[in-house]
Amino acid sequence: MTVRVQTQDFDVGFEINQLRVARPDVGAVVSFVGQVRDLNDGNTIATLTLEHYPGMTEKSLEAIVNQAKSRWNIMDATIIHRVGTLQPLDQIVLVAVSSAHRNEAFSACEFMMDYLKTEAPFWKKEATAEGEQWLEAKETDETARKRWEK
Amino acid sequence: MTVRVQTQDFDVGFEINQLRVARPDVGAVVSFVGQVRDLNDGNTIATLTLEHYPGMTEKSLEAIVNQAKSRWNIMDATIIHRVGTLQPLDQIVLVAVSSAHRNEAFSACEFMMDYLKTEAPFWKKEATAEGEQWLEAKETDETARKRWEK
Amino acid sequence: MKIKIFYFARLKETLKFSTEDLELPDETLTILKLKALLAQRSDTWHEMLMGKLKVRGAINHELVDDLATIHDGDEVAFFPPVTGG
Amino acid sequence: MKIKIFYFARLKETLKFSTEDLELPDETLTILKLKALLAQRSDTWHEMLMGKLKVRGAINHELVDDLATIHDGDEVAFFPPVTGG
Repeated sequence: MTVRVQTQDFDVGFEINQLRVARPDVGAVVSFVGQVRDLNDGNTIATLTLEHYPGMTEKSLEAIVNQAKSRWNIMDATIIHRVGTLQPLDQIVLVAVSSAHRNEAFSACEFMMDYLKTEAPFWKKEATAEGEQWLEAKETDETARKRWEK
Repeated sequence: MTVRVQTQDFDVGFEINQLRVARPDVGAVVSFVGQVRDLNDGNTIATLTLEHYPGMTEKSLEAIVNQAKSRWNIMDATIIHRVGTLQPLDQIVLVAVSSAHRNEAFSACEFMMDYLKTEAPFWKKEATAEGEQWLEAKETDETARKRWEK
Repeated sequence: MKIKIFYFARLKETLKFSTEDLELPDETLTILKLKALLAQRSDTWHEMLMGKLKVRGAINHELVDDLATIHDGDEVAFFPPVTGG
Repeated sequence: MKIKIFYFARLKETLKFSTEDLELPDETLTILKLKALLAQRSDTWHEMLMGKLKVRGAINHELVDDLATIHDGDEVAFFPPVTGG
């Protein structure tokens, strides 16, 4: 398992390869890359600043990977989340999962993103021409997470 | 849209970046990478040879991307599929999708893989210590595709 | 009418044909009728096209079912269920 | 008992506190009781911890609900619903 919280950027190709190189039992790697958009709910974004809770963040990301591992037959997973001040077009997050077959990797990757969005202690503040504001948690993210409780 | 059928390998990181670089409206890129496993249904694989139907293959992959675009609000998609003789640990296929929000990219990527598996004219022949054999289509792939018809 | 036929994968290998040009009488021709016609060539052809194996057909690069009609100049293909990805 | 409290995001910014060490009488302390205690500091504290804003609590790096009990030496944190990813 790889879990990292960092200010610097990451190399998606490298991280995906790490999950399959020298692992001939891996048949599938599914990944999610999140990028800072220039427009959010109609606001033009200048910068996006991510704060987190050091210590708890890593622990909660590891717990998310472990939950995914207990639910699906996956082989390994990587979560990298950036913090600090980012700009549009910057990468924010990578979640990648390896498994023998595709359906498990798809489910586990989506599950991890839904839990990351609702349980990992990150907070976003956006700066626009009108000033700065903390982003509100979205009801749709909570709904997305809840579907896994079925 | 990028659709390629080729014998040479591809660079996953480069292809994923192509879907988001200079596209600040993209918030999410979901991708699937398929790799040749060393073991399939209990057989130790020496090589896997992929045959396809030139002309129809490209057309069917483009049709799959267009179907995904008509069903979800996605921005762009890439499908690269290798043909020829591959070995365990070689990459076979990449399907990547960009969108503003993650749920659409996840659904579209999984949809495209399920359709690719059941509609794109590729055939796999595996060589093991016991000789060569064509792989049979899997019922589970057909089932996976059918769930999108709901 | 003239048509071109392609065979792929197990069919190509067993029939030892990858492609052929065929000239046929101008009558209504479906995928099923063409299969039956080709199946008369030998037991092997019969087994590959009308036997227990599932065979899929395409006309001009589109997957079609057995009742699809073939027209002059069409490109027809026969192959097993696909196994890519 | 002694506890450490962390505040994050909007709470940290508005309360102008990121962390503090607190010594409290040895009685049963829940997250809700601690919130009520801190809310007495000023209207701003009351608004941030007991107002309309949703506040989530954690004890020793685990998300907990209002009825969770805090023990001597615990690390408590208060923050708004998370918005990462």
